[in-house]
Amino acid sequence: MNAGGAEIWLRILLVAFPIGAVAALVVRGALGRAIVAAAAAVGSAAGFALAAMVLGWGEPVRGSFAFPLAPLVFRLDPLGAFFLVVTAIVGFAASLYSFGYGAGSPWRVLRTTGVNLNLLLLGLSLQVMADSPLTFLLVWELMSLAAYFLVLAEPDEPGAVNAATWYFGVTHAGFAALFAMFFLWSGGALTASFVELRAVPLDGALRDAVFLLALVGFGTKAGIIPLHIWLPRAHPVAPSHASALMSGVVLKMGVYGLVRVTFDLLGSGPAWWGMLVLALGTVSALLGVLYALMQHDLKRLLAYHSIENIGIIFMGLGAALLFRTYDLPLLSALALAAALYHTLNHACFKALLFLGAGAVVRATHTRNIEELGGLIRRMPRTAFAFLIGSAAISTLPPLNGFASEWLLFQSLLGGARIPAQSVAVLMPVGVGLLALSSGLAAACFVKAFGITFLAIPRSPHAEAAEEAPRSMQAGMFLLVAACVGLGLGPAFVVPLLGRLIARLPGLEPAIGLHAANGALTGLPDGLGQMSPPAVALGLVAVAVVVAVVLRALAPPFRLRRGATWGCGRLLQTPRMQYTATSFAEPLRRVFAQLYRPTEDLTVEVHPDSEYFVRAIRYESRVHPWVERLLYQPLLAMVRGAGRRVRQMQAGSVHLYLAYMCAALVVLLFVARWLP
Amino acid sequence: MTSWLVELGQSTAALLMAPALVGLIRWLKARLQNRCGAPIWQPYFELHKLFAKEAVVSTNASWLFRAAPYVVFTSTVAITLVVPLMLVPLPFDGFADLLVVVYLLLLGTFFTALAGLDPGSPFGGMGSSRGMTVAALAEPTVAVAIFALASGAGSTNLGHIASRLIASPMAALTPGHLLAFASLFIVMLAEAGRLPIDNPATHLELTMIHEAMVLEYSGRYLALVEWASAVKLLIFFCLLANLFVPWGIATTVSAPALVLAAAALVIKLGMLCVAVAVLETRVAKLRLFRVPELLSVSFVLALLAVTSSFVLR
Amino acid sequence: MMAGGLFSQLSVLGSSLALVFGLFVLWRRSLGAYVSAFAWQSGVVAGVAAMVAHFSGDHALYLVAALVFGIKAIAIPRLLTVMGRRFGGDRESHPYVNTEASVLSAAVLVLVAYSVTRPVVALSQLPTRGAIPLAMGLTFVSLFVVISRKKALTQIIGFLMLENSIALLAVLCTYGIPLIVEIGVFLDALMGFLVMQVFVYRIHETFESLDVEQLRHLKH
Amino acid sequence: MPLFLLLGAPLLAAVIALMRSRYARLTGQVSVWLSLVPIGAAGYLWREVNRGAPVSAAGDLVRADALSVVLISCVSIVAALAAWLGPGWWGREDLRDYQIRRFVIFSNLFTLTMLAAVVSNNVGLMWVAIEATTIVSAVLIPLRLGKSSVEASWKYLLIGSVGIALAFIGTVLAYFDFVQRAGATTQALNWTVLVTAAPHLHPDVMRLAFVFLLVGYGTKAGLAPMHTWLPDAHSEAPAPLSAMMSGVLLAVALYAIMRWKTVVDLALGTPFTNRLLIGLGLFSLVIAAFSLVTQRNYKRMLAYSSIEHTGLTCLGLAFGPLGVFAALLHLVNHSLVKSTMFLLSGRLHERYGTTNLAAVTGLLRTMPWTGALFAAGMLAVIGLPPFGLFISEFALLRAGFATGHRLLAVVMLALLVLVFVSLLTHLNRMLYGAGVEGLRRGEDHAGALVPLALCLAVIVALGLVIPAPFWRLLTMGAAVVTR
Repeated sequence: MNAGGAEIWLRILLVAFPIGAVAALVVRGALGRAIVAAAAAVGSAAGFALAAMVLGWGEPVRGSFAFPLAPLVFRLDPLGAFFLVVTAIVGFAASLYSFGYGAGSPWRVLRTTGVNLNLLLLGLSLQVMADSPLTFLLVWELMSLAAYFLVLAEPDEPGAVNAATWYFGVTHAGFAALFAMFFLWSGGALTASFVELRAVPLDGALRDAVFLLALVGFGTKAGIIPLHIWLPRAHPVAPSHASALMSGVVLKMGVYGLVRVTFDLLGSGPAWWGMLVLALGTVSALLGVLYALMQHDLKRLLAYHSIENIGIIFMGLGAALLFRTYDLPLLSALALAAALYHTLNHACFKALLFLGAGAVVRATHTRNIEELGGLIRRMPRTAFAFLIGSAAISTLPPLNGFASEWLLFQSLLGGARIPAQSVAVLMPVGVGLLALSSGLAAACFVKAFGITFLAIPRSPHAEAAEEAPRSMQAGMFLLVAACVGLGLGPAFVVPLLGRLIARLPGLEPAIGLHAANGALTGLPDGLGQMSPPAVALGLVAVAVVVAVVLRALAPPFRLRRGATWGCGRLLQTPRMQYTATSFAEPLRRVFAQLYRPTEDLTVEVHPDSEYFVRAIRYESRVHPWVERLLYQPLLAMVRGAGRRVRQMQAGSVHLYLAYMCAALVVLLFVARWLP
Repeated sequence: MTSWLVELGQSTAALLMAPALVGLIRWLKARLQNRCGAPIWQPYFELHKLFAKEAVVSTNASWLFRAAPYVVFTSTVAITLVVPLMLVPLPFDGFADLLVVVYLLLLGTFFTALAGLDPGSPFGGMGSSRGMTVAALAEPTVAVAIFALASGAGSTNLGHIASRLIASPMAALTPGHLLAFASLFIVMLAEAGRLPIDNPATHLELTMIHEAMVLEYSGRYLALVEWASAVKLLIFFCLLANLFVPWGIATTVSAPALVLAAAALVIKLGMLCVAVAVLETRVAKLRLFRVPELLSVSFVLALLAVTSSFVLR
Repeated sequence: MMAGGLFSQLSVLGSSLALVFGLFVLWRRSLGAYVSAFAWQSGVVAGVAAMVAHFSGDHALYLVAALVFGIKAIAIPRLLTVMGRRFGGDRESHPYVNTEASVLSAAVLVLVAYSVTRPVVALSQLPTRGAIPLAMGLTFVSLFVVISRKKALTQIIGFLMLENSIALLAVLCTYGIPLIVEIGVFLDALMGFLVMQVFVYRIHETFESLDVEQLRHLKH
Repeated sequence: MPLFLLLGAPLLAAVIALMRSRYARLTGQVSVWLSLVPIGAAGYLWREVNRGAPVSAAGDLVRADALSVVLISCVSIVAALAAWLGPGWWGREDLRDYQIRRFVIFSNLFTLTMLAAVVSNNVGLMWVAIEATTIVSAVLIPLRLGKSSVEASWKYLLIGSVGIALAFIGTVLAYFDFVQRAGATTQALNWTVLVTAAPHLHPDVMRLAFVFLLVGYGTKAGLAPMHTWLPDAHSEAPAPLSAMMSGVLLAVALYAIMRWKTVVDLALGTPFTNRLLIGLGLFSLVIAAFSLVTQRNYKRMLAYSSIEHTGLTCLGLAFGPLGVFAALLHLVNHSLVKSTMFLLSGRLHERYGTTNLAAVTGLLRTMPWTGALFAAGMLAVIGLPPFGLFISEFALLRAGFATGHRLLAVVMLALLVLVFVSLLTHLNRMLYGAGVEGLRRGEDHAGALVPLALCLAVIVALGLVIPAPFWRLLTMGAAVVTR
């Protein structure tokens, strides 16, 4: 290890997580939880310090360990450090949260969760440092393994095992794709570091193959549609702080990988690369939020929103690739910065939302929001945190979600500068769909927050709910602070991103991504400017003025509590309230073409006349048709092949001997004209 | 320094002028329907009455229900600080651009919708559901219209857009510009809750959107909400007026220029009021599930606007 | 030279006889016939070995001939007839391939053997080389027997014929492989036969028949 | 001397069991202790060979070079494991004394034959030994007499014997070629002599010979389409025996193929053998992968996975020096893990009384430790880190890419994913769930698990670091094959 200062932090990081893992195995009870949480927190903090040093001082930190086949090589450069920051923030919050969350859950669950939480954090921290294919793939698989066991932490949960299997299967397929990618690239050589890959000359077809394999491999990890199938299954069943990590950080490793490979190592490519990524991103963003709207399972809803936000990030990456192809480095840098910034922001607010959802689930023992309601009075702090998270993910200023999407809008608006008009006209479509998805996200979170926290409890569970313990609140409010801070401070973050992007080949002009006196500028040469702090300040100022004026001029304020009016209804019961389903109904109708819902309506009429209806039963289900069209046929095909192959083993020894002789004769003749 | 004063002055003026706009439209509609109609100042009387009345709040409602009106009012009023009314460029221009304006409006809608859900009345839920649907479906049009404006003017800041147009007035007549105007006009109808999307006058349970969301409000809360929606209408009018036909708007802080600008603004707003009033008397309210069709039309218009601006470049 | 000519003719004659006894199994049905055919075949193989020993002057081969004769022509047929008396009842009534087809395919197999062994014949300078394809043919034919016949005992006989053919091949190609290996091979053959015999009894007591056709419960 | 210890110990154990018709348990324990002797001998040989000199005795009739030592270590360790968990040590209520005795005798003979196969320098005797393995193991399969076990053993015996007979034809042809070149000598079938003469051998005949040898030994190694006996035999045999068969018998057969590959390569260059090996290896991989998709029997599942790994090893042998090294590493890993898995599956069978996958649920509840080890072993089998098989499969595929078999390597990756998914699905179905009604919970004689846990620990260790001497041994072994 070089760079004395950073070395210590790295050592702490490498020691703390394993300690936590071991402690989880041996120490029971509150003490055990405390040690595990503390170890995870310390490790994350160390990670943050390390990343901060590398980001500040730009010099990569190196290290290597002996290993079979080739030494494991680690190297933390600013790009990796940025993702290490993401890991550290969410990891720290999640580990604080885990202390209170674990109280009352059985020892087996605690053990699995504790061990794998620490291992996952370790894996995530090492992933962004891995500097050779072997290292990268090894850590990748270990990380997936830890996440797999986190999904399996409560195997008796319905669907948990199935979800875990899906998760690991798809992830492993992605691993295979990455394996093929790296070794097609290096021609089978165990390259000592990624930098060597950069030097390898690739001809067109092979480069395209490498790019596509990278897209598939990292896409499965990031969960872009249509490779998302595991995500809405796996994330809900994991313990909530684990879901927060998986949704907030693990997905981002896909983003990291894609940035590392396509921007750092592979170099500029044809235009269709960018368009493909942009298209995938757009589709994921839109379908993700549309399916989220249809969910009643709070955590499932959040999982689908992860797909949406990953889609937004991929839109940024795609735009960046396009701009780089058309040699618009500054715009490319802007789009990339937007994507990276959104990565960080999404990590914060999505983790916050998952932690909040976890608090709700822990208090009410149900994930179905149709059974919730009125929690804002019973768990006010959680409600506030969740509200902030919802506002952030709905891209409301002055929170962080808005800041990054603003940058993305700006870069897409810059798409007007693309010389090829046929490509340029795609940009406004992207802009429109991005806006649509953000609007739908707002609608979805009005539903999520409103039905869960507002109005009257819809079930005894919700009535019996209690506020989450302090440690969990601490975890949540840390992230609230992060959301607000990142929302107000893009002027501080963007130049940082500019510096680290400027280190990528061909994007040196990114150093020009500056932010003049607190105002966030789309580009040095115009294209819009805004200042989140100023906006926030303006809002506060106006609020103060309004308050003062009202106090001064308006007549004294009188308030009376009464029953809900509701156009003069007398009695109010929970069943009269709007449900999540009815809330989403208009949008379900509007987008029926996309949902392809399955509907069946049965009307039971009076025997005498069909005008007297006795009962009407209406059932409608929205099943993601991507699965119907893609995965079910695939599975059916494989199963069929399996059955056909098993026919070979028909049981007759004569047949078997016949196989042998056939093989013999065939090989004898093959051997004749084989060189 | 004086420009700062102008800035604050004009937004205060806007704040005070907004109810009159609503009153004017009502009066015009009444005249068009051969009624004598209430005076233009009626909305002020209503606001005064509401401020004086005591507020009744549902026992189910939480702090959010009571905070929402202030949030909505504040965010809406804050917008007036950057909307060009009489003078460009404004000192606040650099702080917020068109996107900020749009998303601040979304912030208002977001909280209104939450407030609609809070008392637990079915009408509130219905209203917020529909309100969010319309708002979400309006977003893409707005964004693409902004794209058209920005790619024309090279910036998303309102001041720049306006001053660019002033620099080359004929650019206001390019097809892209006109198409964008049309699309944004439709969006205005949707966002400000005018016919044919929503009927501000109705309290017929099954047709209302915005009114359903704020059904449970009374007293000062209702006053703030109503006022905020009036200001919202004004903001949209100003955007339509001064981003697309910024003729007559003052570019220098001088008394004659400002007077001229004020006059121009009043004229433009008046024309828009007439347009809205005529429209609202001519068309009937759309069924809720026809609204998306209208909005998709506006989206297509906006896309055409952009593409034409590409083709013509 | 005369002796060489006679030698090669005798070897060809011997191996073709062995092949004929192999084909014999294809069109007879009763176990007894099979056993005698096998016994005769083993006798012929022993004879060929002895002849090669005589002409080549490699006296180790006399021992091999004696072993073949003792074990394969006398001992094993004895045991087989004992079993035959016990299970003689079930004949090879319905083989997978009927007699005509069997004989035809046997002919084809012999042709295949000719084409396969071409390089060997081409390389060899021994007077016995003309017989090598016949031995290989016998190999294929006995494989065919093992594949196409249903009864466990028939399969055993097919397997024993396979070993005969290999012994014949070894003798004809190389005048016998090193003695120690030869002995090991014989031990294996004997043990293998004994174990197979044990299994025949087991099959009979668990399945009440020697029809291997029934042994198809293990699938997939 | 060590070579004689190696062969003597199992022989002695067998003889003792043969002599003492009573006290079967005692003889079992004796054989357990005696099974440690070959391990020691293997260690000694290892040290000798790493010094650089192959050990030979009895007039160069038995000889141990690096390649042999790799196999010797595997065989002796797995044999010891099998003896430890065999019926001799932990008394089984369900086994009669004569059965225990038979097991002790024949399992030791089995070990003996396998060891003999890998130390005999004479390819003829190697053939004899491998043929003998078929016979002795076939006797042992129907230890508990039953329809299916008899059926399995008959198929195994017949197919195995016929196949191995073909291998003998190959041997004869090679010998014939040699004789044509160098005249008849008793040393002719000695591998060392063959190798020195190999470059002058006649290509066409060697092609012919290698095809016979490949089909013959491939039958024993379980290469498709000659694999058909393997799932039956491995699933019907008593657990310790299936452990030995799946763990090392396949490896021994592959060893024979490797030996002959060396000779043939010297005669006519590597491409020929490589193409044949790739063909059979890939076919085995395909068959195994798709057979695993809808498998209903967990012992057959393990058996098919053995076929899969044999196929992988076979492909590795075709991937040049890198590949051969990886193949040897994979061979060792697979021997350890697969024997462990079969021994564990024996415990499952004891408890659940069935080999039906669907009937086994809630394993982690029913037998926590066995379940945990089974899970770990299965994760190792599907090639996850930190287990050794991750490294060896990594090296294998990497060698594939390095030797320019890009498409092939990609196909292999796809098939491995298929195997991964199917095995994971089956494993999860077994591990979790409510468990079977009225089934006793907890472990009986958990001490038996210690060596298995040790075995898995070794595999993990091999996944994290390959000790220098082991590395050296493997490199030398690879050098033997690719000289």
